[in-house]
Order: sequence, then structure tokens, then C-alpha cells
Amino acid sequence: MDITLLHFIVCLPLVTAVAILCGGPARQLARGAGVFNALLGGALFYYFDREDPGFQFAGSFEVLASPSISFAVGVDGLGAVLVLLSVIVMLCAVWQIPRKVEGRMDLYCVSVLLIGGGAIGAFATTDLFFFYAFHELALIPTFLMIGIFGHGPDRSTVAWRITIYLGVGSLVLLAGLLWLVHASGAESFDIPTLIEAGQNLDAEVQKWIFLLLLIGFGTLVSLFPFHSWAAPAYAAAPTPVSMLHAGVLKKFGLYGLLRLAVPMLPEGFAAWETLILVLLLGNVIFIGFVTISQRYLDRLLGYSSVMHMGYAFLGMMALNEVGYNGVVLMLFAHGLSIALLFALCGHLRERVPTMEIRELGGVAKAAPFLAVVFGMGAFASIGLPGFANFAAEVMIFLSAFKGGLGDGGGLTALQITCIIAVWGVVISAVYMLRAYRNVFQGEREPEEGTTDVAHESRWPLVLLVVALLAAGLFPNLILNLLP
Amino acid sequence: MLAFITLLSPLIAAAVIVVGLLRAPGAASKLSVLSAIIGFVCSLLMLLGMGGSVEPFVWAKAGSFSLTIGLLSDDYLAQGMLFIVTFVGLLVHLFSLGYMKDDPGKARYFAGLSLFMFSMTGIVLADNFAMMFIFWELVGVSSYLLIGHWYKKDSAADAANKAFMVNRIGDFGYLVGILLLFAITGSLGFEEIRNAIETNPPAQGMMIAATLCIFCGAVGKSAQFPLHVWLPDAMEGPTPVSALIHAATMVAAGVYMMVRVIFLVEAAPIAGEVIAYVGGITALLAALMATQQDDIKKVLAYSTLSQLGYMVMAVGLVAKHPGSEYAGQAAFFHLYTHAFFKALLFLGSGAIIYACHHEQNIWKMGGLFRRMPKVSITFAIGTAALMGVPFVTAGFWSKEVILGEAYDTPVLFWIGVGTAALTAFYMTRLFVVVFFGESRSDHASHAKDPGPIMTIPLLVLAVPSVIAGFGFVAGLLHIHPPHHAGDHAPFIIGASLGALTLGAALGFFLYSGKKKEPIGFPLFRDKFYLDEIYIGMVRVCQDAVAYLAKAVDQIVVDSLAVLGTARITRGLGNLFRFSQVGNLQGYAFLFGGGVLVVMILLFSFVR
Amino acid sequence: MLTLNHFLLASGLLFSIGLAGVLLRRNIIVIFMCLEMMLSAANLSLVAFARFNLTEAGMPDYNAQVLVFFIITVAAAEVAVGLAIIVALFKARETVHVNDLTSMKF
Amino acid sequence: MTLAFYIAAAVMLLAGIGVVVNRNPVSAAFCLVVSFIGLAALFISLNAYFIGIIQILVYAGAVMVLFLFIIMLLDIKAETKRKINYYSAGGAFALVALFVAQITAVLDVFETGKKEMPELAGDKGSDVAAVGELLFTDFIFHLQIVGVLLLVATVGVIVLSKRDAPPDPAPDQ
Amino acid sequence: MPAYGLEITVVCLGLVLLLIDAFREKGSKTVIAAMGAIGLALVLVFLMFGSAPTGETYWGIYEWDNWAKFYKGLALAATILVLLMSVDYAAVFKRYTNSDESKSGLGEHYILPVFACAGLMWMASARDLITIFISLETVTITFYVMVAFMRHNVGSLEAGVKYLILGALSTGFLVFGITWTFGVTGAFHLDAIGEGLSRIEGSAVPALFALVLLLVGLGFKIAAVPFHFWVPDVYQGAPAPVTAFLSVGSKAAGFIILLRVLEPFLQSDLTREAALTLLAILAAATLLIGNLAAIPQTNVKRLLAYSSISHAGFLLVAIAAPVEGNPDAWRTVTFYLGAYLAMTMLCFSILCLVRAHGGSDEMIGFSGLAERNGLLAFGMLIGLASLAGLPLTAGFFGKFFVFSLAIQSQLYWLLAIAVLGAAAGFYYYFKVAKSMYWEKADEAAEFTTGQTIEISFATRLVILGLVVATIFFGVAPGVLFSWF
Repeated sequence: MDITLLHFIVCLPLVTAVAILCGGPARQLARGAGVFNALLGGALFYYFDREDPGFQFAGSFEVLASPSISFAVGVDGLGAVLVLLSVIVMLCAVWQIPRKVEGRMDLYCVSVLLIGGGAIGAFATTDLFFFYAFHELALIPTFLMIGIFGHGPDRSTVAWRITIYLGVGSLVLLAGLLWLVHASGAESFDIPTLIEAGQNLDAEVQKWIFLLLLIGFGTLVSLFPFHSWAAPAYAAAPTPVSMLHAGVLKKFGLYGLLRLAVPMLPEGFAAWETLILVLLLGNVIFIGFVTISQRYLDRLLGYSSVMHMGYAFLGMMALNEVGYNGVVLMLFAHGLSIALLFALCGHLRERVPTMEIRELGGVAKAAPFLAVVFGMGAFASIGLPGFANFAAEVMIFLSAFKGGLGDGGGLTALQITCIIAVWGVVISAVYMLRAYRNVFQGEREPEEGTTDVAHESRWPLVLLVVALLAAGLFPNLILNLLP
Repeated sequence: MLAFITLLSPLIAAAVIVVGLLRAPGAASKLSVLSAIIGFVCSLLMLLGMGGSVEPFVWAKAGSFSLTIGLLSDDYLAQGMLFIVTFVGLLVHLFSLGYMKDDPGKARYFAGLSLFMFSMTGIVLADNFAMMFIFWELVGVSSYLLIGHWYKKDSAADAANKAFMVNRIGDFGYLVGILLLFAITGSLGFEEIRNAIETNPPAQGMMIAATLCIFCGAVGKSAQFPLHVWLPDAMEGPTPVSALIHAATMVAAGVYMMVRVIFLVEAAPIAGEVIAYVGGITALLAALMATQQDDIKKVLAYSTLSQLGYMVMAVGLVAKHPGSEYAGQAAFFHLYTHAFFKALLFLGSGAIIYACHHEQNIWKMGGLFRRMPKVSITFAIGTAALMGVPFVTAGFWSKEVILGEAYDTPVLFWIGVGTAALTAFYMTRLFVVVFFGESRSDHASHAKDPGPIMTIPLLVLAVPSVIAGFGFVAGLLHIHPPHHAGDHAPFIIGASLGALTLGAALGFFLYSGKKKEPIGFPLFRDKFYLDEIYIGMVRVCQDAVAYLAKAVDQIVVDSLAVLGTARITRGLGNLFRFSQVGNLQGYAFLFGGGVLVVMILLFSFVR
Repeated sequence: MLTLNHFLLASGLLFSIGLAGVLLRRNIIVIFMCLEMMLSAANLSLVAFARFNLTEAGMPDYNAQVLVFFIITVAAAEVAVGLAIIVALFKARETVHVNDLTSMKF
Repeated sequence: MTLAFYIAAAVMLLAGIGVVVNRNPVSAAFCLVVSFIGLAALFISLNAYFIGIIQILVYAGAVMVLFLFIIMLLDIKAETKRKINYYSAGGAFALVALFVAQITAVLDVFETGKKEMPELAGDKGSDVAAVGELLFTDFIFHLQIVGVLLLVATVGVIVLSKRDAPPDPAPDQ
Repeated sequence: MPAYGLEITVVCLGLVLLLIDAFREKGSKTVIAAMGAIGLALVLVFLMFGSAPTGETYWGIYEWDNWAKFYKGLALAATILVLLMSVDYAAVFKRYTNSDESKSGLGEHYILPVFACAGLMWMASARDLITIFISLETVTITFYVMVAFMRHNVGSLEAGVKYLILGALSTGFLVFGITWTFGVTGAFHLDAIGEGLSRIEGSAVPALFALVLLLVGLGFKIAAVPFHFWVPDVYQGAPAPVTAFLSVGSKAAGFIILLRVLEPFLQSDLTREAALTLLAILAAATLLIGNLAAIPQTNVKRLLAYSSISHAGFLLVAIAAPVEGNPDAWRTVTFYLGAYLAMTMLCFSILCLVRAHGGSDEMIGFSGLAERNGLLAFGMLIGLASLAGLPLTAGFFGKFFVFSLAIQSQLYWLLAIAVLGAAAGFYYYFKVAKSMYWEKADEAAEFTTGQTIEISFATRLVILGLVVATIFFGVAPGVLFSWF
């Protein structure tokens, strides 16, 4: 077994979590792990061979012979992008751990590390079992975090809902994955082996496996109508959890579809195309309107993250290079921007008495830095150029039209869907700017004693903005990683 | 190379200001002005043919497909537009040094201005739709930032939002249009699209749809009816911004874009007709609204709308004259002249407002002619150009060309003439009320000419407002206005002269010496109630739908589907649970029953 | 003539009567007696089976009778333990009626 | 032979019904003894003399005495006072009837069951010896397990019957 | 060493302990538990590392294969843990018997599991119905005593009576089943039964009748629906260590016997299909009832009882989903039970400790456990996560293999029900986690003392060991597989 850089990246958060459980200084260790992991992630980004389309930094350790399951790590471009995203967001998330919490600090830090570490592990492993298992690692920490440290009166309901919902979703997913493995005849959970063995599956089988995967992964990505867990949970969760969950963990579902369903189940895509198109419009348009009518800033952000997942599905449906690149960029960009927004939302929550948009106003006067960065986050989120989200959205839209017009010179179903989905661009501008206008601008005076973000807490926010800008101005930094 | 410098220098300036100079407004403003100077010099050099060509930059790559940033450094249209932009931009920068001297957000303001220059330059130089869309959105952003510069004012924040939203609606169409064109032709570059359409003409229906969608972008950005509502509100921004963005350059970007892709209009004549009528309607309605405004900047804003209507009309009319070598030049010609005199008028109004301590109501001014001679004279030149005073003003020439284009279409022609008359009327009204008569407020009576930093740009702009219409001057920018009028020229000139005289005379006699509005026409004053109608539409189509969606989400998805499932599960759980009766005999009974059921089941499997 | 089914039917009926007793009677001791009846019914079948299906040697399979022997032994032990529990219950609750034993349910 | 079977079976079953319907536990116990005697007769008719004898000795003798002893000790008469719940009784009857129906259905298709009793080839009375031999050869192991079982039962009974001070007044359920 | 030596050793250990208990009137009975645990541990070590007995069977009735070996190990491990648990539970135990140690029967309380263990080990090796019956009854009768052991606790006695009557009822059916099996096939030995089944001409009904009756008896042991009615009440009423023993030891032995007994029936063409369909239906019913009825529970012990039913459902799915020529059902069931041992014992040890430290079995008694003792709360959390089947715990792999089997045999409807059941599981297991972590101890003063729970080093070690085992088998299941 070769020990590679990736092993360290995967294991560091988990080992740190154990160290904290054994009584180490919780907050310091968590921060240290975040910084170290980000450095390692940077090294990964630097040393990643952009010419090699295969899995790099690979190493595996068998844990079960039949069926073959190994603790195998390795990243290709897709995995590298998401690992990079995870380490960045995790760094910023551990920095949002408050100095004092009501309850046990070690529990708080361990949970954050497990959620983040789980996400990293899920993206870095090439074994289907660990792919699934790492994602599930977040389930209990999330449950506890929302329940113990969450905000709002209904946090208990919310914690239940996210837990049960994701639990059910992942069980459906498990069924689908197992079926996929069985249908491929691979007897192995190694993803590359699986993909190789599972080419040209029977169409009927593909259809049903795909449905299971769609429901399973879809629940995890909050695909309409399996979305109702997401926004309330993000609103109620402690800031680092919202950041990690909305920013990183949620991407797992799409990652899974890209990783497995796209290469293995093309006919599954074809069979359910109409359904997916309708559902993704549900995300973009329906949830878009739901977002407009939100009264609380945190919920609004939560719903906006649900809404944007529709675009990612749209990009996937084209099944071409442009769409693939667009989706990956979308995952990266959305992860950073929503993490930024939730981090800012957390800062805001400490400063203002309520999250109700109508009751706020003029915060920019007292907290200009917060306002500026929030504005950047909002701009990123509504897809303005300069931020990575824009490039992703444009590529996703273009992907639908890449193949030219449909038969007979008309538009294909995908293209019509895409055109409707473009209206989401308007919708997101409406709710985001409206909220920004009400919260930060205007003549209302903010609460007495409202302060700006403390200097030492600023750099994680800046880091996120810089990353967004870098990927937005030079999307090729990210796209180059992809084959 | 020059093109790159032009493009990047304002970006660098903006970035440096945001990163390091927010606390040093003096340095920030100087840096910004410097970048504007660099841009102007470069554009001048490019105009002189020293541009050279620039390798496109691959911005985003996806396998074989890529989005590129390519600069049109040797394109006449781009060079001309670039000159206008950088020239007006430079002057506005200079003017701002004075106008924004004491503003607490000065550094932020100049950063925004530089960002705008960057974006606008990008639009001008774009060689493909993807790049143009990027910068298209960026000008939207910078416009949002600059309109909302005084974000602490509710009205400014609201206006910025409104401008952004309305533009987004236009951008929706624009993006869809780009996507359609991409599907039709398989590429995004202007040249490639043109070639593809010419070699392999696509179905007319799809072409019309694509063209109209592209035009939507122009409708939003150039504030055409029905998306014109944001522009008057945008006057909440600092006046130099209004001059630069909301009069001379950004709002003209829509027209510029349409001229850039004029081959689309030619390929889809029906779309052209629609475009022309949209332009005409805008011109007329805006002029009507302008007649009853009291805010000096609002009057100018509506006049801008009206003039943009002319330009769009000219774009649409291209379809009436197929095969013309200089298609679209009529619109561009008017764009060009209008940029100068409208910037002049706005800066002039800025000077007046500055002098009157930010008083914008024309009924509180008056008698300024004596107190502010430099401003007054330049303002008069601008007004004359806008009204189209024959032969000596730039506006006359360009308007005449457009009317000539419209001659074949009587409805549009008479709309044009009517608008000209209305323009003369409301500009006369404005001039008379502001400069003549007695001062109607303290501030007005103490007004005086501002310092040279603000007057010099006015003087500089007054020159092209006069001479830009002459053919040889336009030729320097490679503008070749077509002359479709031919034999009808005298008639056209006569009509516009008549309109001018009628409007100016009416305006003079009605408003000379008046202290308050002599005629009340609420329909025009309240902008045909379009804002109210739109607010109603937003309430119904958006807020009500959003509320409905939320209700559906909560009731159907949440309560029925999710909680319902949970309840059913729990109910079943309780049902099963209550089979656990606690009585031993009950268990024995159930046990025996279970045995029987199992037995019967099993025997039933045996065939 | 007597067939195996005669014995099996008798055994089955005894088993069913025992079952009926378990289901009908409320006194735990009587229920317990009925359970013994059911066990004995099984014994009858067992012996009958052995007697009717002779081994190659022409004798019954005595394994079955050994099992019956064990069943009787186990049943006796069960009775001893069961009655001890019932006595302990009676000491604690003063009842041997099944309807009184419903403190745990659902 | 047949007559003997019918008489013994009738005694067994009727006494069994007596156990179920007698509301007095003592009478029920006596009915059970009678039933077991009928059963023993059937065993003997099947040439299982050893089993028949221990059925009487162990069951009818020892076990039933134990039962009676306990019944007397506890002096239980409670059941006679309670009403019969006719619904549950009806349900129980239906269930048992169905069960009987099942058994008869099985017997109906059970081919082996249709054969008559074959003659024994060897000594009819040799079963005690045979069973004994088996017990101490092939089943010596089982016998030991049963020994453990009895030991456990003994220990259990002793522990459960331990006498001690009155219990905690507040029993936790 | 002869094959049956292990059981004999265990029985001898029990006898020695009985003698010590009898002659050592004074002093703490903890010694007996400790000696028992150590003795059993030695046997376990010998089982794992000692020389295997030669010869396949002992008089053809004593099977010595890897399965038997593993299940013996399971029985030993379960008993050791139960003994250790019982020591912690002694306080509660004495409250309901007699405060004097020797009069309380505490010694016997520690010794009876040893005998039960011997019975369980015999069950693991049983190859014929007579041995099965006798060893099963040995275990059952021991359990009758143990369940009712707290003789002043009405709950314990009620549970004892319920277990006694229903257990005897099921024994009746089992015996009737053995009888019919003998009648139909003419044999008691499982191999001979297989041959006997293959000789049957004519209707399959009698054979199936026998099978049903056997299934009733064994289904009772493994808590399969509809023979599960005793489970919640008995689990709730019995002393917690006994509940744990019932849940793990008795169930594991039930499953090995079920597997062995079913084997001839599943190999015979006559009964195979009907039996499989029936098993699938039973599995579905067990899953549904076990999982759904657990949702509204508020008592942790009762909750674990329903959970035990639900796990029986998952295990039945594995049995009902055979794959041709592949011992996967055996492997899966065995793995599952190994994992089940670790996680269930973990939960019950903690339950015992909470109960013994002034708490109650009610869920509210777990309130604020995270603050009262972090290790206990964490251990419980891991145990619950494993029971719920979260990945990286042993319980997940159990479900993982079960689902795989269901897919391989294309029992999609059963898979759907299993998924539903597992999903419901998330809810009720997490409810306990919620009590431990979300709630505050002082809000439930009626049910807890709210004080910090001090635990001994040995207990801490045991809990940590179980936590590590639960996680280790969840990460490296291959190790567990290598043991059978």
C-alpha cells in the first residue's frame, strides 16, 4: 500500500477528531487541522498532473476480499476539484467555531471535523463503499449539532427532518448502488473496475437503477421535491455546519451522479429525461419563487442553495463536455459562495437581534466590511461575471445548445427547459438583491452597538472571496484539472 | 496590445483602489483618472491605426470547446465607439474630481467608475457573444454600484435595485438569444455567426426569435419601452454617472450591440420591423413624459430615452433597406453625436445642481443665465444640439439621417417628426425655466460658475456637440451615415424645421416668466402610470406567485408528502404497537393465529 | 381397521384441546396444565409414527421413544420451574389470573 | 384392539375437554390425570410399554401431584368469580376449529398415515431394554445435558423460592 | 481433546462456581462473576487458539465446523459480557430481591448464565432434532429462571410468566414439529431428514406442515413475527443483563439452529420454493412490525426489544434470499450476528449502568447522559449508530450484505421493505441519542439523579473495547469473516 498525500488529507480531520475525543485542546486542534489540510490541498492542486486523466495519488488497502472492498484513495480531475473545495471550505468553517459554546466544545469541534472529513473522504476515495460510508459520517454530527447548538425554536424538528430525510435518501441510494454493483457483475467496489465492468448494462436495468440513484442522490442534493430538509436545516444549524453542509456535503449527490451514473447509465438518463427536466425546473423556478417569499435571511440563503442545484442537474443532462465542465465548476463555485454567505450570515446573526429581513436595515453603516463581502457573496450567488458561478452557469446553459437544434429545426426538450431555467437568473437577482437592499442598505439605523467583523475573523471570508474571484476570472484554473 | 491596455488599465485601477486605497480617496481618484487618460490615449492611437491585432485569450475551456476573450482592435465600429467611450469617460472623470470632492465615498465612487470603464471597454471590444455578455453583465454591476452610491438613501438603493432587475429581465432575453444563435450556428463569434447565416440561411422563424431575443438585451440596457422604467430612477446616482453611464455610453451599448450584429436584423426583416416600432414608441412616449417633469435630471433622462428610441428605430429600419453597405450607421451616427451633447447637458446640469447645493427642481432655479454664464452657454449649445437646430449642431445631422431612413414608413416618420417637436418643446421649457426669469430659491440666487475642473469638460464637450455632425468629423471615426433621403431631403428638413419651430415657440411662450407649472397633465407627469402598472404586475406575477409557491411547498410538499409519510409511518407503528396488548392470553391467541396464518399461507404456495 | 391416522388424529385433537385450554382459561396454573397436554399429544404422535414406520429390523425406531423420554423429563423440569415462578408471582401479586398481568404493554 | 383404541382415545379427549371446561382448578387437574391415563393406554396399545408406564408414574403421578400441591397451597378460586368473555372465547374456538381443520387436511393428504399397524418382527416387550440401551449408549451425551438441565431447574426453583423480608414497598415495574 | 470438551468444561466451571457459592457464605459475590468471566474467557481463548477436535462429529450428532466454532465463540463472548454487566447491575438486582448478597441469590444469578452458555454452545453444534430439542430446552429453562429472577419486582415476574407460558407454547409446537418431521422423513438427523425429504412422493403438505411447526418453535426463539409477542414485554421486564443475553445469545443460537434445520428443507425441491416464499413474507412482516412499532416507544429497553425484532427481520431477509451454490446466507447471518453482539451488548451495558446509577429504563432517564458521563453517551451513540446501520460501524455491514443478498436474488419488494425498516430505524435510535445529547439532566429529575456517573476501570475498558470492536468491524469486516 502506498501512502500518498491524499491519505493525509483524508485522515487528518478524522485523526484530529479522535485526538479531541481523547481530550486534546479542541478548538486549537480543529483549527490546526483545517490549516494543515488546506496546505495539503494546495499541494495536491499544485502537484496534480493535468495531463493524466486517470486517478492520481492513488493507494489502496483491502478490508474485505469478497466482494472486494478496499480503503482506496485517488483523485481524478473531478475528485481533485471537490477535494480542493472541501479543504478550503473546511478551513473557513473551522475558523467560524466560536470561542465559547453553550455545551461541550469538544463535541462541537469533533462534529465539524467529522462532517468536513467525511466530505473529503467521500470525494477522495475510489471505493464505492467508502464513498458511501464517508458521506454518512456526517449524519450523526449534523443531528447533534443542530439539536444542541442550533438556532431557532424549531431546531429539533429541523434536526429530525434532515436526519431522517438524508437517512432515507442514503438508504435508497445504498440499494441503488448495490444493485449497480450487482448488475455490473464486478464483484468489486472499486469504482474504476466497476465502471469498466458495467458498460452496456441492460437498458431496463439501467432505468431502474438510475431511478434509485436519482432519488437517493437527488435527496442528498435536495432535488425537488426532496428538498424540504435543506433550507430549514441550514438556517437552524450552527454556522460551520451550514457552511460545510451546504457548501461541500451537498455536492456529494451530484458528484455521485457524475461519477457513476454518467459513465454507466446513459440509457437511464435517457429514460428519465423528462422527469429530471421537470424536477430541475421545480428546483430552479418553483423553489426560486419559494425563495422570493422567504422572510428570514438564513432560510432565504438555504432555499437559494436548493435552487441553484437545479442548474447543476441541467448541466448534467446535456451529457457533453461543456456541461460536465460547467457542472463541476458550478459545484466548486456554489460551494464557495454559499459557504461564504452562510459564514456572513453567522456573523450577522451575532450582531443583529433577528434574521427577519423586514426588521433589518442599514447594517452597512455599522458594518461596512460585512456589507461589502456579503455583497460579493450575493453577486457571486446570482451569477455575476468575475465570480466563478457566472462561468459555470454560462457553460451549463451553453451545453444544452451545444448539439445544435433538435430534429426538424425545433428546440429539444432540454433546450426548452434550459430557456425556462434561464429565468432563474432573474429570480435569483430578485430575492438576493431585495434581501441585500433591505438588510444592508437604506435609511433605517442599525441596532445600537452593532460592530463590524473583527479583524482576525476576516481572512477566511477574504479567502473565500479570493477563491471565487480566482476561479471566476480564470475558470481554467479549475477546468484544467478536468480531462 | 493597445486594446489590452485600454481594457485592463481601468480594471487594475479599480482593483488597486478596492484592495488598498479605500482609505486614501485622493490617491484613488488620481489613479482612476490616470487610467482614464491611458485609455483615452490608447483609443486615440488605435483610431490612428496603431492597434495591431491581439491574440485571443482562452478564458474557459471544456474539452474541444472554449470561451475566448478576443479583442476587436482593428474594427472601425469598435474604434469609433471606443473613442467615444474613453473621451466622454475621461471628461466625466475630470468633472467628478470636482463634483465628488467632498463625498465620503469618493474612493468607492472612483473604483466604480473605473470598473465601469473596464466593462464598457470590454463590450466595445468584444468579438463574440460570450465575451460581450460577460461585460454586458459587468456594466450592469457597475451601474448598480454607481446608482446605489448613496446607498444610505432609500431612494438610491431602490433605484439601483430597480435598474439591476429590469436589466436582468432584458439579459434573460439576451442570453436566450445568444443560446438560440449558438444552437443555430454552432458558434458564438460575431464573424462566425455572420458567415454561418450567410452561407446557410436558417429557418426564418428561428431567426426572428433569436434576433428579437438578442434585441431584448438592447431593450433592457438601452431602456426601451417597455423596460425603460429604470432609467429615470437611475438619476438617483451622482450626476457625472448619469452623464457617463445613463446618457452617453452604457445606455448606448444596446444600440452599439445591435449595430454590431446588424446582419441579424437584415436576416430577419420582421424582427427589424418590430424593433423599429419599439424604438418609435419609446421615442414618442419618452418625449411626452419629458414635457411634464420638474427634476432637471429627469427631463434629461426622458430625453435620453427618447433619443435612444430614435437610434433603435434606425436599427430596425435597416431591414427596410436591405443590402446597404452602411447598415446601422444611421443609428451609430446618432449615438455618436448624442453622446457628446447629452454628456454635455448632464455635466451642465451637474454643474447647476452643484452650484445650487444639490437642488434639482427646475422650479426652484431660474435666472441662472447671469450668474453662471459659462455653464449657461455650454448648456445652450447642448440644448440646441438636442433640439436639432439646423446646420450648426451635430444633433441636426444625425436626426435628419434617421428621419430619412424612416421616410418610407410614414407612421415612423411622423412619430419621428412629432418627437422632434416635443423635444424642442420640453428643452425650451427647461432652458427657459432654469436660466431665465427670477431666481426662485436662495440657493439659486447665490449660484455661480464652478471651478475650471468642472467647466473645462463642459467647454471641451461643447466643441463636438457642434462639429461632430459634419461629415468630415464623423469620417475621422469611420462613420459613414447613409443618405436614403435623396430627393426627399428638402421635405424632411422642412418637416423637422417646422417641428423645431413649433415646439420651441410653444415652449417659450408657455413658460417664459412663469413661476410654476402653468399646465398640468398628470398622465405625462406620472409617466403613463407605467411604474404603478409594473408594480402591480410584479405583485401579481411575482410576489403572489411566490407566495403561492411557498404555500404549495409548505402544504403539499412539506405537510402532505413529507409529514404525511411520517404520520402514516407513525400511525402504522402505533397500530402494530397496540397489537401488543399486554395480556398473556391475547398473545397466545395472536400466536396461535400467527401459526394458522403461516400454515395457510404455506399450504397456499403448494400447487 | 386402525391406521396411523387414527392415532395422529387423536393426538392432533388432544393438541388442539390443549391449545384451546391455553386460549380459554384465565388461571395460569390451568394454562400450564394445558401446555403439558399439548406436549403429551406430541408424544403420542411420536410413538405412533415410530410404531407404524418400522425400521429395517422390523422394530419401532426406539430413538423416538428416547425422545419421548426426554420430552417428559424436560416437561417435568419445566413444570418445576414454572410452578416456582408462579408461586413467586403469587407471593408478590396475590394472583394467578392472566388478566392481572398487564403492567407492560404496547 | 380397535375398540380399545376408541375407548382410550375417548377417555383421553373427553378428560382433556374436562380440563378446559372445568372452572375449578382441582377438578381440572384430576381430569388431566384421567386424560393422561387414557394416553398411557394408547401408548401401551402402541407397544410402548415403557413410555406408558412413565407417563403414569411421572406425569399422572409426580407432576400432577405437584400441580395439585401448588393449587392447594395457593388456594386459588379466583377464576370462578370472573365472567367469561364470550368474544374472546368465540375467537379461541374459531381458531382451534381452524387448526383442527388444518390438521385433518394434512392427514387427508398424508399417504403414510393411511397404512395399518404392522406386526413387530421381534419381541414386543423388549422396548424397555432397547430404550435403556439407547439411553446409555447413543444418547449418553443427551442424558448428560438433561442432567445439567435438571440441575439448572433445581437451582432455579431454590432461588426463586427463597424466603426473605417483605419486599420493597415501592416496586418499580 | 474430545469435541464436546468445551461444553463439559463450561458445565464444570458452573459446578465449581456453584460449590464456591454454596460454601462461601460471606463476602462479595462479585468474585464469582469474575471467576466465571475469567473461566469462560479461558475457554474462549482455547476455542480460538486451541487444537481443534479431531473427527467430524461425535456419534454423528455433534457438528464441529467453522460455524459451530464461531457460534460457540459468540455464546462465550455474550456470556462473559453478561456476567460483567450483571456485576454493574447488582445494585438494582439486590433492590428487588434481598439486600443481603447471599440471600439475594446473586451468586446463582452469576452462575446460571454459565449453564445457559453451555446450552448455547451445544445448540451451535447440534445436528439432530433430539439434540436441538434438549439443548434448546436447557437454555430456555435457564432463561425462565433468569427472567423471573428479581422476585420482588412485578415486572420481572410478569415477564417471567409471559415468557414461561409462551415459551412452553412454542416448545409444544416445536415438539409437534419434530414429531411430524420424524413422521414424514423417518429421521431425526438433519442429513437423514434431507434424504427422507427426497424420498417423499405425493403431497408436500405434510412436510410443510412439519416445517411450519418447526418454524414456529424456532421463530419464537429468534423473535420473528408473528411469534414475537413475548419479546417486548419480556425484554422490558427482565433484568437488563438477562435481556441482553436473551437478545444476543438466545437469538444467535436460534439462528444457527434455524439455518441448520432449514438446510434440508431448502435443498429439497419439494419444499424449497414454498419455504422461501414463506420466509420472505415472514421477513417482511418482521421488518415492518419490528421497525414501525418501535417508533413510538419511550422505554429504551422496550425499544431495544422492538429493535431486536427488526434485526431478526433483516436476518430473515438473508435467509429468504438464497443464492445458488453460495453460502452467502450463512456468511451474512453469521456476520450480522457477530456485529449484533458487539453493538447490542454495548447498548445494554450502558443501559445497565444508567439504570444502576439511579436512572431508569425510560428514555427520559437518559437525559443529559452526555454531561453525566461522556464515555457512556458516546458508547451508546456508537451502539445506536451501529444498530441503525450507519456506515463505518459493524451494523452497517450486516445490512449491507443483507441488501446485497436481496438484490442478488431479485427480491426487490423485500428490499424495499428492508429499506423502509432501516429508515424507520434512524428515527427511533436517534431518539435515544437526542435524549442523551440534547436534553438536560435536570429537566428529568424524576427519572435520573442527574449526578455524574462514576464507572470502574474494568467497565470503562469493556465499553471502550466494545466501541472499538463495533467500529473496527465496520471498517474491516474481513477480520470478522476470517473467523468463520
